[in-house]
Amino acid sequence: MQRIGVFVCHCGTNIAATVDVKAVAEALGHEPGVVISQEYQYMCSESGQELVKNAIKEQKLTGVVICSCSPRMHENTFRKAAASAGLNPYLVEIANIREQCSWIHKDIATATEKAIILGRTAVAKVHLNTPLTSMESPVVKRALVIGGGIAGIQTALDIAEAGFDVDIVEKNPTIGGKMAQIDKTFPTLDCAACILTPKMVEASQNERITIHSFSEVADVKGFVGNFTVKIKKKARFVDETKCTGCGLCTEKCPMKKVPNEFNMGLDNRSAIYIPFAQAVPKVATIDPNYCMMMKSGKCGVCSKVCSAGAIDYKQQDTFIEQQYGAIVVATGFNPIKLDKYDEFAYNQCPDVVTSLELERLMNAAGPNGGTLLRPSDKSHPHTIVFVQCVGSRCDDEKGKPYCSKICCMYTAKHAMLIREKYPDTEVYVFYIDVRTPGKNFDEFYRRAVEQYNVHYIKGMVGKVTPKSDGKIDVQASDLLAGEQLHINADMVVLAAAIEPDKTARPLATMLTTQMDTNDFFTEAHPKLRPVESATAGIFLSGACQGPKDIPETVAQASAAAAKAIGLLCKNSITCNPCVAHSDELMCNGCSSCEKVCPYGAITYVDKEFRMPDRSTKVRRVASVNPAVCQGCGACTVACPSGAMDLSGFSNSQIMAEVDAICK
Amino acid sequence: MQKISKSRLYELFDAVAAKQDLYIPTDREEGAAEYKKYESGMKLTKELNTVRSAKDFFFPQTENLAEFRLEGKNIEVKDIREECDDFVIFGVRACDAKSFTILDKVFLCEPVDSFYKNRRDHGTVITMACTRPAETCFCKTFGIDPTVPGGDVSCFDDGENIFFLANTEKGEKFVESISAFLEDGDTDKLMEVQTRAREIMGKLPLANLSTGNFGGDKLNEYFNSDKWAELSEACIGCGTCTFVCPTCQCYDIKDFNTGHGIKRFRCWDSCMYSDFTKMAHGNPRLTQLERFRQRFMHKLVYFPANNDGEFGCVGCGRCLAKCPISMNIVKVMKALEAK
Amino acid sequence: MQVNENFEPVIVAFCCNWCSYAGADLSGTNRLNYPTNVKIIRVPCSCRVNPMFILRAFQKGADGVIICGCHPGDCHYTSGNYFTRRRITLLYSMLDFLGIERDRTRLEWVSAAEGAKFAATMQQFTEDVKALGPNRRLEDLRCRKQ
Amino acid sequence: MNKNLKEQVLRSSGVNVLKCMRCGKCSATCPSYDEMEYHPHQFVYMVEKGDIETLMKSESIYKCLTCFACVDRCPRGVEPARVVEAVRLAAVRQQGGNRLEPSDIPALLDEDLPQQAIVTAMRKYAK
Amino acid sequence: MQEAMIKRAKELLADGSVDRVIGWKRGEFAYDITPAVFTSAEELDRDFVCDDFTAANVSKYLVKETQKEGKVLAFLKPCDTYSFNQLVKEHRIDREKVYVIGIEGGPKLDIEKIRAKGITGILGVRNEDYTLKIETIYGTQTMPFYEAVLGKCASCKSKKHVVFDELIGEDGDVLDSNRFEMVEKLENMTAQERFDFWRDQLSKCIRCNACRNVCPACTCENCVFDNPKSGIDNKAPADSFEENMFHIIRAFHVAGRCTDCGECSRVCPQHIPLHLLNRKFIKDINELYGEYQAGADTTSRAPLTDYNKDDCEPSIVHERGVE
Repeated sequence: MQRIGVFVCHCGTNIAATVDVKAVAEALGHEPGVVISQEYQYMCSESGQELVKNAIKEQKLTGVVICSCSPRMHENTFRKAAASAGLNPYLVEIANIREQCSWIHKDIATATEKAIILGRTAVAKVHLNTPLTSMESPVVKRALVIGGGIAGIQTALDIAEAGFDVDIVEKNPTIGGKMAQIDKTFPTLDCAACILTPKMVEASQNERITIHSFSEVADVKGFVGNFTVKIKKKARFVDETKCTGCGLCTEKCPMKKVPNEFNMGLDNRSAIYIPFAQAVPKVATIDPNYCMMMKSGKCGVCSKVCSAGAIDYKQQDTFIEQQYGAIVVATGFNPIKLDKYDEFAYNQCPDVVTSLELERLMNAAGPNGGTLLRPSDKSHPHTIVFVQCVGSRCDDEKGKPYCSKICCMYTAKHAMLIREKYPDTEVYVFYIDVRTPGKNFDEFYRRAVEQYNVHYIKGMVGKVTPKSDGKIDVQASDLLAGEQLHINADMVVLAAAIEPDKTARPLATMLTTQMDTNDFFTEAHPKLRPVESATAGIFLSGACQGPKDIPETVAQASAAAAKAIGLLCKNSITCNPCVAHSDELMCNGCSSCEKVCPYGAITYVDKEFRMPDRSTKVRRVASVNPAVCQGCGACTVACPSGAMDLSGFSNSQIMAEVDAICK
Repeated sequence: MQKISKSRLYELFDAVAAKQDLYIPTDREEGAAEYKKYESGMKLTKELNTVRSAKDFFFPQTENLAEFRLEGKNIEVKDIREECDDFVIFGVRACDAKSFTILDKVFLCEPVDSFYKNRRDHGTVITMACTRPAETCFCKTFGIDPTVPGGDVSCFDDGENIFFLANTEKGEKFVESISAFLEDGDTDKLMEVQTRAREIMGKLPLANLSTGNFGGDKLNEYFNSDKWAELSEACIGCGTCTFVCPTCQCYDIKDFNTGHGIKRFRCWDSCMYSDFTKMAHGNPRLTQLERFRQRFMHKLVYFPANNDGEFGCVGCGRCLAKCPISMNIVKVMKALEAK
Repeated sequence: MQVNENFEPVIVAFCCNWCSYAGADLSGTNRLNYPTNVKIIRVPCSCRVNPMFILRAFQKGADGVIICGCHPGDCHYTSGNYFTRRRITLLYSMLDFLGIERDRTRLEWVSAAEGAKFAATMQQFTEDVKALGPNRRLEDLRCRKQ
Repeated sequence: MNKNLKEQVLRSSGVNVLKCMRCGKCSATCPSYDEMEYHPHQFVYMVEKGDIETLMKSESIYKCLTCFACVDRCPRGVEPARVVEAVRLAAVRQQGGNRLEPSDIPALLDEDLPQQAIVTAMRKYAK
Repeated sequence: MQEAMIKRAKELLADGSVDRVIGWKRGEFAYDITPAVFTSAEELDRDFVCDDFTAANVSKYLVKETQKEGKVLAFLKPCDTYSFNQLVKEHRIDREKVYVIGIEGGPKLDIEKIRAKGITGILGVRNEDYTLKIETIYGTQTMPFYEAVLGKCASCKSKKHVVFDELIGEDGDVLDSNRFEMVEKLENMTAQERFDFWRDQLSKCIRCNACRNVCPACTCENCVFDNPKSGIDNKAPADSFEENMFHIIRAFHVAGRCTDCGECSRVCPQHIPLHLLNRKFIKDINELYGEYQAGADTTSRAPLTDYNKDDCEPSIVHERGVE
């Protein structure tokens, strides 16, 4: 006979204000099998947990139902409490009477009635709960960092520092990411390359770090502590181990009309190229779309000039497979395409640029060697208009609904740098809001206004019109003056919204992690677990989780590293015992379940059975590897005979819940 | 004998149905007849017999026995038995009529099955003599004369009239109640029809099938016969034969949780099913061979052993027509007899 | 058809643990009201929902059944909701084939961030079921509340 | 935009209008708000833009009581009242005449007039 | 053909290629034919039959037969080969233990359709140039052959043998069948009409399980409806709900696996058109996820254990057909 204890939480007034908790406890006390039913102010508090523990011991409870907040919140708390009182933790069920009852309903009578039904449902389920024991699964002491920007580099360095091997997979020929393209950093205005490149070198020299540049993640299998990742090393047609990075090939390459992606296409590079001087690894890469040798078989200059003999036109994509205990995602961001914003004339006028393009225009390694010149006629611009929130905070399909967070600050930086270097330049910044939360950020922005006399105008630019004289008419609104302005500008800089890298979505699918509607990875908890994904063993670093500036990115990168290290430190981890299992006597061996298992957790074995008719028979039956199974339950429905069931969410438990609700 | 012209038959039905529920065999679809509660306009089937037997009237496929109400931790048992209303079944064939006496032996012996008895007490069975038997008929094997059917009232069709003959007190009461419709009739033509029907009976392909080699004393002879393996080989273990059989009377008792209480009901079970008589230790009959043997041994050996030689089959031929793999009692009898 | 104003449908919602259940929690956190008729059963993934459960709910007195899962592509288990989508599409199509009202069943993708969508979906679904009246075509008379 | 005028106003007020962050607290605190065509925050912004003449033509420059509430409460220390004063001064200088003679003042006095207003009036309107 | 089959079976038995033969055995009457296993030439000569009434699909018996020692010869009609293949695919039949001889298919006859014409006392049925001469106790009657053809043969989907070791007679082609006509007709009814249709049909169900037990896709060791642990076991259509439940779940369990062999409807003692439920699933699968024929091969992924990222949403149910 079951002895079930019911504990109803007031959650202060969070529950008690709309649910008559006394009535709930009273009603559930009458349910069959319930031997004790109590209510208390805060069940999750020390004393609340004591109450539960004492009841388990004194009443010799066989099951516990907590009517409280969401199980996503405190299920573990109460499971631990039960375990410490000697009750199997999986004999605890939570009735969610806060998020799914008291918080959404106003009428006390109906909310109480619903709370009783939810409690009754949990009691019905707990009747059928069985004690479950967790399995231990070993942890591979190696981490994978996907993305080699500042986030990935920082995470990898921290993990390596802690003594674990870590691999970086970077899709570009070099690590460095967006930060390598940035000229100066706010709010200190130190040069990005000066602080980034030492880190890149450090990463390349750290013997615990392996950098797979020009590589992509092709497949991910496994689970926390034991991922198997297939990495595709894209053919760069240059033998990485032989190339010395001397750069002779790039000089001699006759094909020099390739848009240089590192400089945002503002100048050209050769078909064989090293993205930038401080690239890591400093290895050339052949762009097969432009290489004349690869396209027509006529050239081969690079091969001739390479004394190391590193050129290999026949190189193929290769795949490597590696086990990892933890994976950190650091796939970063990109500015959005502005094709849809006709009003800003981005596609019509070369002097309308994005902020990232401006970074390159101002950078010493950029197309103009650090002198700010108009892309169109290489003249010095005298009036520059910055437009904020281009595509950010846009509720339509052209833009992004969120604030891109970094634009206010980099625009202040750009305006300030321009005013400092070229005091004869008038700089206008059109803004909706200026958002500067961050240490020394607002002071930075005020300096731009007060010290550098940047004209900040509240209001948006409505229309940008290139004129025949090479000038640009910027039509904007000045909301404070209540007037429409026309500025005769030489350049317009658009603070384009940023979006997650396009590779993130397929990666999320492979990793079985969640994304929000904007393709940012979703963290396990927005406040309490900001650097973990909901999938165990997958951590989030940098802008792939949401817009971030460099200091924040680095902070999160280290936090993600710390979480990964915490996992890698363990020799084994406890597996979720809520996994599928097959009743071998009923299994037909038809393989339906195997086909729907995303983890390959099901295999088939030929086993000898004593049949109900007392004969012995060798039959093919399904067998679930509980360490690999993640407990989704797809197999349970694919199985026609009902042999496959899921612990913790068994057919009978769910049907008991259905019955209790419909009663 | 008293008769009614066939042209006035439905008038009679209307009158009977006005006082109590009347069931007649009617066409559900082409070639498939079933008993239905009579309503004006309904026509009698031309089929020889219904797909399902008439046993449903007294022993329905499912029947509630008791109810338990759950209130918190308390259980209240409710007796749901109540007297049923009087009803009349018209058009029962001799074989089905005989099946009632077989079912009576099971349900009306001590302890009496009150549910069955209740229905039996309130039901009046009006039979109809056969004139056009089918090739699957072998009621004669079990001593049934289909031209003189039993029941409370026997009816005979001479082509133009239906004659009524009361066999029991209940039957007399019924005939009395419809006397306004009846008139005395000449039975010459009826005798002719009867003679012709008997002649056909003699010519049926199964006319010579006999129970001579079967009976209560044949247990040892047949139980271990090596014929069972071959006979049962093709059996798919469905319950068609049992469910269309007028004499199969096995049932299971189950509880159903309605959410606000428990309904305890009984429903037909089939000895052909793998979970029939399943007990804590498992099923006593482990293979389909044993289950198959059980059904036929019961009809041909065990039942007569316990019921003064009465066989558990009436030769209606339904299983011959309906078995998905065409295995049936006739084939079994012939195979067992063959030395 | 006569609409019973006082009819309060019983609605069973199967929510996957990772997205929709969290979405339901979020609508609670944001205090977004939806009818009390909706009672949620937590399942690890929408692919755990066996057609048996849906029929069982209707048998035992539910007037509407809704399944909520992660958006396609967002499944915590990679592919669970893709299987759900096929299974449930076919099942719903079969129920429709049997003449069961289409609006009694629904499948909706609700992410952990879509608290508002969850509440709005439940509101709408409850209204749709209410408009249909009590489940009569797929009910078990024995379970009908007296 | 008149650059000389703007410089004159900035110099005579001693105010750095760039410090303004457009919060509007000055106007929110101003007792003469309803009387003014241009409000204190607009003075600051228009001066920053060099739109001084518009302000000079406005009655608003005479409606400021110089109570200094805006100066006291500005979170950035912008001192809008000084800007208003500077614009008024610019206007006075351009006009070259007084708006009021000191002898006119007694007739305008009433019971409710605060002492401070009388003193500032003396300062503002007399030569 | 029967002679050729017996001859070949005897040869294969004689040379030890096979140990048993599965086929059909004649009965008491012209039509009551029973699937049977033959082990000797004498048995074959005496009882083996293959005629207009040998409609039963013997492939399911091979589940049991291949668990025994030795090899079995199976005569499979085109439709039976699909069931056979599907069972091989699901590892229910050991292909190595079966020697498959493909034989010509139907159309086979339905004795119930002859009876439905009011013909009774049937002693013999002869097909004379597609007119049936039916000998009865009450004299000889005639009816057109095609009016007595089994439902499953009237909407035959394929004359092609998808698997065989040898053929007796010619192999045919996949046919352009009209098998979805009735499903379409129902789809175009109103929901109320569909409900009424199915209520009328399914209320006839006596839960004899003939449909399930004959079905080659229903080879579960223990059916959920027989297993008290499943929580949905039941033995009788105690309520109209149970009738719906049984047939919906059964159709769902065989969805994507049902080869449309038509045995369910053939054996139903109550003439419930159960194949329509299966065909509805087949039609939906074909329309929504691409043409799929269960049993056509042994390697393809079944539609319900497969998916496409751009599969339609269940709301498609609202967009199609009639409400």
